Order: sequence, then structure tokens, then C-alpha cells
Amino acid sequence: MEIGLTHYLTVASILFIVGIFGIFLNRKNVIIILMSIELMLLAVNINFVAFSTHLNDLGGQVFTMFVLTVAAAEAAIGLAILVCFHRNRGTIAVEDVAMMKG
Amino acid sequence: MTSEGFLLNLVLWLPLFGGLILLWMGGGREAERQAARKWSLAITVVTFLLSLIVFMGFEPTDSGFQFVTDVEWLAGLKYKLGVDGISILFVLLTTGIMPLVILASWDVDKRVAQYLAAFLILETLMIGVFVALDLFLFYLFFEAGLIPMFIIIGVWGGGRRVYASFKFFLYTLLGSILMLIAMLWMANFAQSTDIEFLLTHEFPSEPFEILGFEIGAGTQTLLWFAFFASFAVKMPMWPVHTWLPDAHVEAPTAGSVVLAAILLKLGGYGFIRFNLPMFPIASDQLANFVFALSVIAIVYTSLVALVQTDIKKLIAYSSVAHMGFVTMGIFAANQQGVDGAIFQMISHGFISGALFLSVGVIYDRMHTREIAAYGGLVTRMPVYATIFLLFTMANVGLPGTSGFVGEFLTMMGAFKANTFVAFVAATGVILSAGYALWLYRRVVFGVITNPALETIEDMNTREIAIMVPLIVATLYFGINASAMIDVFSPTVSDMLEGYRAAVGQPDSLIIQPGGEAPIAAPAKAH
Amino acid sequence: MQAIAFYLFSTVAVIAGTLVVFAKNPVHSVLWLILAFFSTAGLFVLMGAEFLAMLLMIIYVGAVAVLFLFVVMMLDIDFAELRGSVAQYLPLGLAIGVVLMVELTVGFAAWTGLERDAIEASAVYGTTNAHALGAVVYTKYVYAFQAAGLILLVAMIGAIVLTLRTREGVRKQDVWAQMQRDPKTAVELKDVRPGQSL
Amino acid sequence: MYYSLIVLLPLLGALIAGFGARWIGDRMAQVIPSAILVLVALMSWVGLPGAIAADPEHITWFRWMESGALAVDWGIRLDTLTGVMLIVVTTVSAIVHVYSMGYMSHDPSKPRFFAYLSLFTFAMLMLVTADNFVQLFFGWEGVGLASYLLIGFWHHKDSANAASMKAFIVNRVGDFGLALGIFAIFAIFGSLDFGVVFAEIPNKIGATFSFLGYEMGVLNTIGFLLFVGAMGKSAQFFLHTWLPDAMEGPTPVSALIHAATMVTAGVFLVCRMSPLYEFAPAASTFITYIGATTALFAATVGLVQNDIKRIVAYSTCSQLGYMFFAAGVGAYEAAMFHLFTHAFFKALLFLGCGSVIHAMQDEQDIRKMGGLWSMIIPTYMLMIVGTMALTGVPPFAGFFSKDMVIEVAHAAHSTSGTYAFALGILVAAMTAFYSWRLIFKVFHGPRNGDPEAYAHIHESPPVMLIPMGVLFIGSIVAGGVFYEYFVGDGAHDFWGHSIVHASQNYVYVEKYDKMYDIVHAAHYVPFWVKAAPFFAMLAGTALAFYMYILHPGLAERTRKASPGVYDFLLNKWYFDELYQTIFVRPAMALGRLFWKKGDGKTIDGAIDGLSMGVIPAVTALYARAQSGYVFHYALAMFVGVAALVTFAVAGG
Amino acid sequence: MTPVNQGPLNLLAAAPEMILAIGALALLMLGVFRQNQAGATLVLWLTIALLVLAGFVAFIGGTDVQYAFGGVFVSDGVSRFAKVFIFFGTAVTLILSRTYLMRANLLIFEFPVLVALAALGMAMMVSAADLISLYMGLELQSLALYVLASFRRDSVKSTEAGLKYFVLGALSSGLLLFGSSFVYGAAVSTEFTRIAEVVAQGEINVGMVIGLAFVLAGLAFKISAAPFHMWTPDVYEGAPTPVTAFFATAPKMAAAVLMVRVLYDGFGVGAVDDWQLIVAFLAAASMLVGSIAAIGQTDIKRLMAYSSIGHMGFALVGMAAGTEAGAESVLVYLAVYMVMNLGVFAYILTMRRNGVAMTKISDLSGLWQRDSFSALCLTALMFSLAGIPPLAGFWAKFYTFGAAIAVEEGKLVWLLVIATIAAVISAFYYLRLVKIMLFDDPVEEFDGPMGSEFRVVLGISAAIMLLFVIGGLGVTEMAADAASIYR
Repeated sequence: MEIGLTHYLTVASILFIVGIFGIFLNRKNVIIILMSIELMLLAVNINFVAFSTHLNDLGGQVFTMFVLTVAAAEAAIGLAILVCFHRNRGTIAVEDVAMMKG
Repeated sequence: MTSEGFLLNLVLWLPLFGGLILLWMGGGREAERQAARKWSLAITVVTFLLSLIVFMGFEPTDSGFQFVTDVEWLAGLKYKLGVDGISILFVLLTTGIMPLVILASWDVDKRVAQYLAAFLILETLMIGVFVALDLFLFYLFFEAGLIPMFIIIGVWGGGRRVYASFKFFLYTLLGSILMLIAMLWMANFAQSTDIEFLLTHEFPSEPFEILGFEIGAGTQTLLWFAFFASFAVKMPMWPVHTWLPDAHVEAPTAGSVVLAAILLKLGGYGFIRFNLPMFPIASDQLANFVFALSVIAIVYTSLVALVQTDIKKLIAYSSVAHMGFVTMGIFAANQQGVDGAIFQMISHGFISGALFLSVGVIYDRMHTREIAAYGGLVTRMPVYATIFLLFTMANVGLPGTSGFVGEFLTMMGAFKANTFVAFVAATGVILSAGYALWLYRRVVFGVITNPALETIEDMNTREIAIMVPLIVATLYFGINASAMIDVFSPTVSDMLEGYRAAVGQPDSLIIQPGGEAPIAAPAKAH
Repeated sequence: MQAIAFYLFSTVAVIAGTLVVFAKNPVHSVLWLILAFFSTAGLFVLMGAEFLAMLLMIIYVGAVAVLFLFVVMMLDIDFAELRGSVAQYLPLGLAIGVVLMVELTVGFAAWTGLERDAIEASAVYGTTNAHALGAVVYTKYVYAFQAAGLILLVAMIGAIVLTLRTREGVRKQDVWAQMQRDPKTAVELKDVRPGQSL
Repeated sequence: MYYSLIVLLPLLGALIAGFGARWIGDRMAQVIPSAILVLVALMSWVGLPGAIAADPEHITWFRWMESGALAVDWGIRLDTLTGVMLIVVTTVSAIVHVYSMGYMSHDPSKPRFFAYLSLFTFAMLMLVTADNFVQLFFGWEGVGLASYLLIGFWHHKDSANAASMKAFIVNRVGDFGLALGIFAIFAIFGSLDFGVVFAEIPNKIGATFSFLGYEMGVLNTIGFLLFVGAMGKSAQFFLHTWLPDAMEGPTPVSALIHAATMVTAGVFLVCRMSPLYEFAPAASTFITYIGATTALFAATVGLVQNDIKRIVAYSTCSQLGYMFFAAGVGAYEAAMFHLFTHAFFKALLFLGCGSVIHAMQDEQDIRKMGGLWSMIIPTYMLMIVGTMALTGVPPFAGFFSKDMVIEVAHAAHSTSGTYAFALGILVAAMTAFYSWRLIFKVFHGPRNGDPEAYAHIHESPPVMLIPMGVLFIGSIVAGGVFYEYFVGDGAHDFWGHSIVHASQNYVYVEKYDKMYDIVHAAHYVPFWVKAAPFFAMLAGTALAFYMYILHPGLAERTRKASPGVYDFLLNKWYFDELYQTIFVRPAMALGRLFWKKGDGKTIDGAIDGLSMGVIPAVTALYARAQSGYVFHYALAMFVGVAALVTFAVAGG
Repeated sequence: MTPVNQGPLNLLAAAPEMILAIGALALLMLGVFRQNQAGATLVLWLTIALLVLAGFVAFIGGTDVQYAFGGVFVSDGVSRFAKVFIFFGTAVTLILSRTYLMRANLLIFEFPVLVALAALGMAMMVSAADLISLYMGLELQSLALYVLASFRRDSVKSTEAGLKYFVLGALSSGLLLFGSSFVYGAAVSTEFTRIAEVVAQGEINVGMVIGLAFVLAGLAFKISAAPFHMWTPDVYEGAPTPVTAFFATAPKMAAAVLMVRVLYDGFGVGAVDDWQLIVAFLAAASMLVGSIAAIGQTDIKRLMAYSSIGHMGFALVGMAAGTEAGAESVLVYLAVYMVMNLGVFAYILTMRRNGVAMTKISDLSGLWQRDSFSALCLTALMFSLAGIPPLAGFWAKFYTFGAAIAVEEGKLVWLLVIATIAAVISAFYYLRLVKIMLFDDPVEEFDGPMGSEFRVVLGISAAIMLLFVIGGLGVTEMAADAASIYR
């Protein structure tokens, strides 16, 4: 059995959806959400690489590279905000991030 | 732009200019207030005189647009103005009423400059509606008028002013924004926004179905309804009339006058300018629908007026009833009907304006609009009683006043179109006598029972001066209606010719033509 | 062989991903995340994108995951229980997830003709994957590259702005101040009598 | 110009009295309008011969309105009918003006009263001189206005205000029919000019049109609708309720408006429309029935009334019924004749009543009078003459005209005519009864009133008596002198084309074996027909004499014996109560229902409910969704993206 | 119009971005070396100057289409139009921010630098001609904005706003990227021109469509279109007010123009049928949410958030047309919208009583009697926001509605009906503000006097609303020229 493009796409899609699930099913803490985002980006990267290699175009891999870079930067900012929030609020439980609503 | 066009522009923009100056001048101290009053009076009077000059130069036998200005504007639209036989009178009505409105506001003390400025700005917007010859220019003026009126009611109004102003604004906005969509569609379809052009343009009328509903005249019907929604609210027609009593009750006197005398006319003007000539087939098919709403309005609101306890509300309801005659006349789509409708609108301008001014006179003294608080005014205020009687009678359509001609012609037109309608509408004439005289009896007749009335003063010179032009107009056009009808009749006749060409001749009422008398009638027996 | 490797890596990646979300202990989550990264890197290798696999290991496992771990430790987060209300949204989420997944699968149909092995970069560019990327990243993608630099700069500024604290009351050595100290002003002689405080 | 002045001068008088009083003073504000009216009355008499011509003369002033085919001018149609009406109106008006100077001498608002009177006269003249339906309508409503103002003249009296409103509104009901008739005329004939319409009528025989969903005969429908107007103005059965109440107005007003002129406008209208009614047999029959019924109804009610003016008012109503059934059978000349004579003696009666009321310090209840004859002999004499004229004692005016009316009803030989004839005889008896009852109760018998009032009884001043004298003469001679012209052999030459008889309406006269128009046919009715009214009158008079002079207690016993009938009559057949129940209260209730439930609950309820109920509820619902929780937001995004993808997949 | 590809780099086409990037770095250095408030103020003013310069450079750029960096960057009328407004808008926001930041002790040099970098990111977005440059620009902007949202780091609200914005923004980037990967897979390229070619070849790939849906979801988040809007009110409320003002203006323009780029350039007008329904759905949802949810708000910043959601819905109505007129209408709408919001926020930033910033709507009560100038200006702005003629807000709607109605077969008429309903509902809450300002009794005054910069911005903004009716003040022509590339 050949492992083709769609196999990779399927894996990526599952991971992506799991990542989204991680965001809205998670009630524990915000860090998990950040990690879920990383999972999503990971899935995106699998997609790009799979397309790139199967379609024989380097662009996807370059895209992946930039996504990795940006994801790292994003993680840094995210964690910085998280730390800030923790300092103010003393918690990072997701359900406590709801001062503003309505 | 011709020099004539310039004159019309001047009429249009002068009040706005005056209003802006007034806003800029401000009015804190009493001297400034007085200056503001005089300034706005001067502006409105000059505007009126200018519009009279326009009228002098107007050629009634020419049914086309005159005093045309036509320049490019933004977004491919045109800044096109002009007057024809129909609009010129509304312009005159507006410019003529405004000085009276300013005079009627003489005693307002709360933020006078802004108050007067609002009226001046409103004047430009109202004139604009009548002279605009571009769809969107029309829409612009039509809608923008809401802003000053909203503020007038909201800031200077009575106790429930917020409710009334919101109701007024949102009701009319909801109505008119559908019209915007229709206008956009028309502009896209005809590739022009020039009203003069669109009047000759034929919009598709092939029937189609939407959600299983047969749309009789297809696109025309939809467009017709979009315009109808806007104008019906503005008129206001039953059952979208309920904003009017509230708005009238809460508005200051001058606001009520403008509302009744001019703003209500925008709807009728719109029907005549758009619905009838532009969507003739839809108008023809939906005439019975309008008739139904009109006669319901006439009877329903007359009955409601009968039981009111608030003077202004009663008059407001009577306005709704009178506007029912207008819509009925317009969609009768014959010369008498449309002529009558236009006449009725103009004349209602004088009469309802005067009635609200009359209410204002006693409201200023007593600060209540409750009918029960009055009674026996005739003993203290004979002049007032006389003037109020005159307008009450004009309101019930007594021949000899202008109120009669409009009602008579519209019913005449309606009779030719549909005897039922004329029949029911004519009952409104009975009811109008009922509520108007009932009001008059309770306010003016009888003996004074309210001790506060015992020292009430009769009308002062200013108040009488406001009334005189209205009295003259009401009577003059009552006995010489031709002076007015001749101005718009050629235009209407031209328009109806186009209408007839589109929908064909109406069914004649006559089923069997009569024969000669079986025996020749001898003049003498011997 | 390749199929086995694919299924192994992908299964591990999916399971590790799921556990990232559902693990009770945040530290465990981070560890599962690392495992997911590892298996994805494996998938990359399978597709012949070895440079990106390496990048993933270095940046993600080496830097990002450690950063996460560091923050988790620093913030001393509780072992929060999965609160009851989660289940409320699970069915809806699952349903939508399934729908979305089905639709995506429908979308995959666009590429059904490509059920073949990945094409090795070396086979195309006649060089290694890293080399091929290197060749374009400073030329064709210089714009994005520069932008990435700016993004990292913003991340840096942001992190500093948000977290750097000049704490009040923390004593730092101020050499200049020490050197400028003058006994005349710094020292005051006081006569202290017995039994009395200053 | 001459005739225009006749019409317009009273308006000038009204304006002078109404607006000039401040400058010219009360006195002149009375004298000037009165003088103008006297002048105008003289001009009318002088102008009568000029009005009699075969064809009408048109005097056009200026265009009133023009809309398409509808062109209406102000102007005068001058023919015999106009001329006669001018005389009636101006004469009675002049008399009433002069009389009022005395009668109203104690009133503070005399100028206003005279302004109204003159205004009324002007409107009435506009009505009778109209050359088209719109001007007719102008006059029609104009007299309504003046009537409204005059009935409510004493506006401090609530009953007066109520009566004036009632008069106006009930008249409006009539006007409603009239207006519809006018609309129909225009819709069918395309013109509202009398001349054009009349000329076209013979071509419309048998024509039908669609009216209210039915196929109706054109002429009958129009005839019926116009008659509804006449019913309102002339207080005919169903629309009569305002007339008795109108007695709230000052008595001269009653004489002028509610006896001599305005209420006869309906009769005038029907006569004016003779070219139409001649071809509208159904409408004419209806008129006959209504007229006869009114005559009877009003007479029955008049039998038991106690208000002096109301008795006369019901009498008027009854007499108008006579005129209508005469017109209904086609004897317009007879109707006009009765109208003419009636104007004199009824005005005389009213002014007499005024004199009595004046003498009794505004007492109107005949139960509080009695025995007055010796105290005010001139008034008494005048009243007697008026009564004799009314009841038809030869050779007073009423005798000629009333007999003529009853004879034409018989001559018609139709069911309706016979009905009218029978009722006419009966009513003649009743008329005699209640008229004499009034005289007996007021002038004879014991003095039942307030002794204080009796102490101050005085005869009216000459300014009141002299005008009455004029009417006195009229009541005596008007019948005999004008018989020949109005209904006699000279009638055709007199009326010219102003009254038309269609040949198919000619009746057969056995005596000459020839077809005659009905007025001439009436001359050849059997003798018993001619005598019957006279004997009926005698019977009525005798009964009154018996009950009120010979056996004064009898009336009371009769009343007690049949309380049902008495109350029924006293309460005017309960018409007011009926209308109150079926029109006024339901209108108010409907108004309240529409206002509170329709506007308030339904329309505003829906709008407010939407804007203050539904939308805020949706807002609140939304606010719950906007919970502040990130996971909710993420879920929303997830749902959103799923939706977008679904759209895309489904749409693409 | 065929693209003029002027060599591989063509740096001149990217002059505004280069100026801004280099300038921002220089200012960063300057700031680092002068770490005090005076230094920060200097940096602030220099940043403003820099933005004005960049805006000016963009303005004189003309309307020809220039590609740079080998085709991943495009400078054309649309991008330059957007840049002019982004840069000037950002500059105005910075001017307005100064006082607030100083009072809140937030005036540090990083603020203007971050704002400048965010503006740079926006400029990159509107000039993106490639999915990668799109993503990089977007992230540059987003990351800067995340930081700015939580800039008041000692405030729970501010950091919560930052956190929410970050989490959801990252999620949206994820969606965007995921979609991009599909698009890339379908077109085998990330360049818009190439994607457009593929689309133009006919038969649209299902994968491409799904990718498009995801990309649209990601972009919808950035313009806060429903149902991707839920972050907006919270972030607007929590972020420091100058940041909110910034959020409400330039990024909206950037994201909307980016969306136009993706839909019009990337997918070409040929694929309108595939995305029209999606955009129309977003538009309808946004308009309804924006109008309904705003009722009952008591915080003016939150209100403005919902207002912006609604307005984006209206802009999307025009975008859904997929025609030249559609693009023009979006540009006009966003331009007007930006000016309106700058005016409103200029006033919100001055609402301060006893040194405490006020954001309650009720604080505006009776403003007319306290400060008639501001009240009248705000009234004009509110009526404009409500879309009442003759104010500019009406014309903005006029353009979008006009574009939508011109779609053949009247396919979008239903959307316009929804738009009308939404317009009326939203008019309600704008009127409520007018009512509070004009009709109600005055409450305690705000701290005075109002800084002249606020007065000027408010006044100019209101004046523009009123005078727009005179030939569209040139903006409409500019937009028409810009949109002519989609002819």
C-alpha cells in the first residue's frame, strides 16, 4: 500500500481538528491552549510539506520554514502575555479569563 | 447652470446658510436671542420672496421641468434641480409656512439659536425634496430631514419626547431605506438617476413568482412596494400611522406645524412623483390595495379622533384621515383624483398648520393639551374662537374653504375609479364633522369651568399676524381653487396621459348606455 | 516499510496530540507535545523534508517546548481538574469535527491522482533538501525572510515590554553613587545618652 | 349685476356686522344688515318678472375650480325657480332681520347674531341661485354652517351646543348622499353644470352603471342620492332628528332657517332636479313615501309636545313632508307653491311664538302658559291667522297650497300617490288639532305659569310686530294671489323651463279624455277629494276645541289611558335613543377600540413589542453567548468555519 | 491590466514599507538610548513624522501596478489607497494617544515603535501578492497588536484582552494557514497571480474551495466579521483606549483590503460564484450581530466594537459583489469608516473625570449643555455611523449597496434587505447616543480643557462627514481610480 498525499493530509486534518478541540474543550489552563495552537500549526506544516513534496514545488517547504519561525515568535508573545496575565490575576485557568463579557 | 437655475438654488440653500450662520452665532444672551429670531425670520421671508420670484417666472402651461440646474455630482450622480407644476407649489408652501413657524417660535427660550437653526436647516431639506431631480438627491433630502426633526422633537419636545422622537425616526427610516434599495436597483437598471429620464423609462412588469406568490407586475410591483413603504410611513397611511400622533403630541408647536404642514406632504409628493408615473402597471394593479388602506385610514382614524382627550392627538389623527383622501385621490389616477390630492395636500398644509398653531396658542397659555382642561374659551378669547372655528370648518371640508376642494376632487376621482371607495370615504366627511365639532365644542364653547382660564388672554398681534396669511390662503383657494389647480393641472394631465398609455383606459362605470327618451318630452302640455 | 513508519509516526502524533489536550498535568502536556513534534519530524523525514524535520526538532523541541515547560514550572500551575462542564460541548464539538473532517476528506478528492510517494527534493533539485531551501530563501523569498526578522523583533520587543520589570525596592549596586558618597553628608555624629534612644 | 347684488349684498352685511362692529357700534351692526336685507328683498320682488323666462339666464362670475373635464364657475342661474326662491329667502330674511332688532335687544352679542343671519342669507341665496351642483353644495353646506352657528348662538348653553352639533352632523349625513349623487352625476355626465346635465338626461334613460358592486339605474340612483341630501336638509323621516333640537337657537333663527328657508332647500333641490326626477320613477316614488311618512310622523309627534317651538318645528317637518310628496308625484309646482305659502305663515307662527316667549320671559313650555290672549292681543291675532293659514282655512294661504298638494297626490293615481293622499288627509286633521291645541293652551284656559312671569307680560315692540304684519298679509293673500301663477293655468308660462314634466308621466283625465301633466290633472279631481282636507281640518279643530276648551281634563285622561302611545309620541318614536344606540355609542366604542386596541395594543404593541421586547430579548440572548469565555469564542469560530466550509463545498 | 514586473527586486515599489521598517529600527535604537519620557515623546513624534512621510510617499505613488521582490509584493492603486489611510490613520491615533499614555504612565518608546511595526505589517498585508507575504504581513501586524492590546500590563483587563486576542488570533492564523495550505496544494503555488490563473482555467478544485473557506475564516477574524467577531468587544473594552482607537481604524482597513486582494486578485473575479455566498453570509451575520448586540451596551468602547462589527458587515456587502464597483465600495466604506471612528475615539480619549478615564455611555449625558461643540460633532458622527444622508456614512453604504445591487439577477437583494433591517436597528443605538448627548440632563463635567489635538481631530472628522456630500472630497475618485484594476 502506497502512502500517498491524502494520507498525510488526513493525519494533518486530524491533528488540526484536535488542536481546535484543544482550544474550545479545554477548561484547565491557557497554556494548554497555546500548545493546541502549536498542534494546529504542526498540522498545517504537515500539509505544506506533503503538498510540497508530492507536487514537487519547494514553495510549501519554504512556507513551512516561515511558519515555524513565526510560530516560535507567536509562542514567545503568547507566553509573555500569559505571564503578564498571571501576574495580574494570579491564575491562568481558562474560566477565569472572563472579566469582560456581554 | 442658467440664471434661473441659480435662483432656485438660492431658494434651496439660503435657509441652510442662514441656519449655519445661526449655529455659529450662538444665542446665549437675550440680545443674541432676539437677533437670532430676527435673523431667521429675515432669512425665511427672503426665501419666501425668492420663491415667489421663481413662481412668477414659472410657466404653468409647460408641463416639463423648469429652472433646471444640472451638474455632475459624486458617484456618477447628478446634482439636478428643477420644478414643475407639482413641485413649485410645495416649494411655495414650504417657504410660505416657514416664516410663520419662526414667528410661532418667538417665545421659545431654550437654546433659541439652535432651535431656529434646526428649522432653517430643515427648510432647506424640505425644499430639496421637492426640487431634487436626481433619485439620490431626492433621497438625501428626504432622509436628512429626519435629523433636524428628530432633534427638534427630542430636545424641545414634551414629556415623552424621547419615545416620540425615536419612533418618528426609526419608523420613517425603516420605511425609506427599502426605497434606497429600490432606487439603487432602478439606477442600475436604467443606468441613470435622472428623475426626468426615469419618468419616461419603462420598468419591467412581467409577472413572476416569489416563494409561490404571484407578483402581478413583477419588478414594478417590488419597486412600487419599496417606494410605497417609504411614502406610506411618511404620509402616514394606516396602519403605519402611529408615529404621527406621538410625534405631534410631543413636538413643540412649531415642530408640529412643520410636521403637519410640510413633512407629511413628502409622502404624497413621492407617490405622485414616483409610484404613479414610474410604475404605472403596478400602481394600477395595487390601486385597490391603496384604496383599502386609504378608506380604512379615513374611517378608522376619524373614529379614533372622536375619542381623543388630547387636542394635538385629535388633530394628528385627523391629519391621518385627511391624508387618506390624498392617497385615495392619487391612486384613483384620474385628473380629478390627482389634482384633488395635490390640492388637498397644499390646503392641508395651511389648515393643519393653522390648527396646530391654534393649539399652540392655548398651550402657551395653559401648558396643557388636555381637552378637559378647556371649555368656554369663547368668552375670554373671541378672536381665537373665530379663527379656530374657521380652521375647524376648513378641516371638516366646508365648501368655500380650501379644505373642501381637495376632499371633493379626491372623492370625485375616487368615485370614478371605485364607487365603494368614494362611498366609504364620504362617511369620513360625516365623522370629521363629528370629531372636529366635538373638539371645538369642548374647547371653545360652554362656560368656563377651569378657574385657570378666567384670566386667559386673547391672541396677541403676533399670533394673529401668523394666522392671517393662513386664513387668507384657506379662503382664497377655497373660492378660487383654479388659481392653484391651474398651476399643476397641465403637469398632472401630462403625467396621467403617460400613465394611461401604460395601463390603458379605466373601466367605465357605465354598464348600459341609456337610450333616447321613449317619448320626446314636450315642453308644454297645453 | 514506509507504510509502517507512516502509520507508526502518524498514530503516535495523533495520540500524543490528543493527550496534549486531555492530560491532567500541564507538564505531561508539554511532554506529549514534544512527542508529537518528534513524530511529525519523522513524517517530514518520510516525505523527504529532512531539513524541516531538523528545524522542527531544534526550534520546537529545543526552544519552544522548553519555553512552555519553563513557563509551566514558573507559574506553578495547579493540577486543575477537568471541570464538569466540558462534556456539555463535547457532543457539539465532536459532531462539527466529524462534519468538518468529512468535508475535508471530500476536499482530498482533488488530489486523489497523487497517491504516490513523495518526491525527494534531491531528485528534483539535484541537491539536498537543505541546499534547495537555502537557495531560494535569500533570493526568491528574501521579502518573507526580512519580514520574519521583523516578526521576531516584534516578538522580542513584545516579550520585553510585557514581562521586563524594574522592581521597586530591589537594591542594585550603583558604583557612581558609592564613589560620590561623602562622609560629611553621610555620617552624622550624635551624642547618645545612656537609657535613651535616638 | 342686479341679481349678483341680490346674492352678494347679504355677504357684505355679514362682514360689516361681523368684523366692523368694533368700529361702527352695535346699533349700526344691526341696522346695516337689516337695511341691506330689506333692500335686497325689494330688489327680489322687483326682479321677479325679470327672472321669468322660458330659458334660464346664466350669469358667470369667475372660475372656481377646473380639473380636467370638471369645470365649475361661480355664478347665477336665473329662472323662475330662482326668482321665487329669491323672494322667499330675502323677504323672510329681511323680516327676521328687522324682527331680531327687537327680539335680540337684550343680547350682548347682537353684531354676531346679525352677521350670522346675513351670512345665512348669503349662503341660502348661493344655494338657490346655483347654476351647478358644486355651488349648490357650497350653499347647501354654507346654510348648514350658518345654522350650526345660529343654533349654537347661545354657546354657554350646553343643550344649544349639542343641538348645533347634531344639526350639523345629521345634515352632513344628508350631504353625504348629496355629495355621492354629485360624484355620480359627474362620473356619468362628465359635467356638473345644470344645463349640460339636464340636456343629457333624456339620453340616459335606461342607462345603468356599477354602483357599490350592483348594476343600478343611473337616474334613479342619482335621484335617490340627491334626495338623501334633501332629506337631511329638510329634516325628512330618518334624518329629521336635528330639527326639533334646533329650536335651541333664538326664535328668529327658527323662523328664518327652520321654517321658511333652509329646511325647504330640499324641496327646492327636488324641484330644481325635476328634469331628473321626471325620468327617475323609483326615486320619485321613494320621495313620495318618505314625504308622506314624514308628514304623518311629525304630525303624530306634534300632537303631544309641550314646547311651543317644538310643536311648530314638528309642524314644519310635517309640512315639508307635504311638499315632498307633492314633488314626489311630479307636482313640483304644487310643492313650490306650498313652500312659498308655508314660508309666510310658518315664519309668522314662529315669530309669534317668539313674541310669546319674549312676553313670557323666555318660557317655552305651553303647560306653563294659558290665558294670554287678552294680555297680548296683537300677537294673539297674528298667531290665529298663522294657524288658520297652516291648518288650511279658506281663504288663507295654506288652504290653496295644501289642498293643491293633496289633490295632486290623488291625481297621481299611483300607489304611492294614494298613500300620500290618505296620509295627507289624516295629517291635515292632526295639523289642525295640534295647531289649535297650541293656541288654546297658550292663549286660553287658566294661567298655569309662574305668576311672576305673568306680572311682566308685555306686548312686543313695533320693530317686532311690524315685520310680523308683513307676514300676516302674506299668510292671508299669498295663496289666492299666486295660485294662478304657481299651479293654475298660467303655471307653464310662469315656470318656463325651470320645471320639466316628462310626457310619460302625464296622467289621464277622464273628463277631457286627455293626458295632462299632473298639476293640471289635479284640477279635475273629484269634488270629495277637494273637500276632504277641509273637513279633516274641521274635525281636527273641533276635537282640539272639545278637548282643550270644553273639557280641559280630557287630554290628561286620554294620556293616562294610553301611556304607551303617549310616551312613544312624546319621545319622538324613540329615534334619538335609537340613533344613540346604533350610531353614536358604537362609533365612540369603535373609536375607543381602534385607539386602545388597534393603535395601542396591536400596531404599537407589535412595534414596541418588536423594538422593546423581541430585539432586547435577542440582545440578551446574544449577551449570554458573549460569555467572555475564550472557549466559547473559539467554539463559535469553529462552528463558523465549519459553516463556511459547508457553504463552500455545497456551493462550489 | 497586465502586471509590470520590473525586475526581481524593484525596491522602489516598496518605498513606504522600507522607510517605515528602517525608520522603526532607527527609532527603536533611539528609544533604547534615551530611556525616559522625553525620549519616548520624541520617538512618538518621530514615528508620527515617519508615518506621515510613508503615507505621503504612498500617496504620490500613482496608480500603476508595480510588482516587487519577484512578484510577492505588489504596489497598485488599491494598496496605495489603503496605505495612505493606514499610515495617516495610524499617525492620527498616535497623536491622540499621547496624552492618554502619559496619564496612564504608559508612554514608553516601545509603544510608537510597535505601532509603527504594526502599520508596517498592515502595509505588507495590503501589498501582498503571495500567500507567504500575506501571512508574514498579517503576523507582523497581529503580533504587534497582541502586545499593544495587553500594553497596560498591570491591568487585568488589558492583559485579558491581550490574552483573548492572542489565543483567538492564533487560532485564526491557524485557520488561515490551513486554508492556505489547501490553496497552495490546489494551485501548486502561493502567488496570487498563479492562483488566479488556475482558477481562471475553469473547473475549480474542491480543495481550493475548502482552502478558500478557511482563508476567509482567518481573514474574517481580522476584520471581526461574525461569527469570528467575538473577541472584538472584549478586546476593545480591555485594551488601553488609544490602542482600541487604533484597532478600530487602520487594521480594519488593512484586513478588508487584504480580503479584497485575496478574493479579487487571488481568486480572480472569475471565481465569484464560489465565494460570494460565503462573503454574503459573513456580511449578513456581521450586520445583524453588530446591530442587535450593540443595543444594551453601556460601555462606549464595547459599543464601538459592535459598531465596527456591523460596519464590517456593510463593507462586506460591497465586497460580496465581486466587481470593480465592489472593490471601490469597500475602499470608500473603509475610508469613511476610519475617519468616523477616529473622530469618535478622539472624543472617547478625552472622557476623563477626576483623572479617571470614563467609558460609560451615561457619562455623555447632556453633553450638549456642557460642550456643545463636541456634542454637535459627535452627533454628526453618530448620524454618519447610522448612515443617514447626507453624511459620509450614508455614502459609504450607498456605494456598497450599489455595488451589491448591480450583481446580475439581483442575487444579493436578500442581503440588502437584511442590511436595511440591520441599518435601522443599528440606527437605534446611535440615536440613543445622540439622545443621551442632546436630550438628557447634563451630568458632571469631564476634566477640561480638552486638548486641542482632540478638538481638531473631532472637528475635522465631523466636517468630513458633513462635507463628503460635496463630490466625495476626492476620496471617491481616488477609490475609483484604485479599483480600476478590477475593471
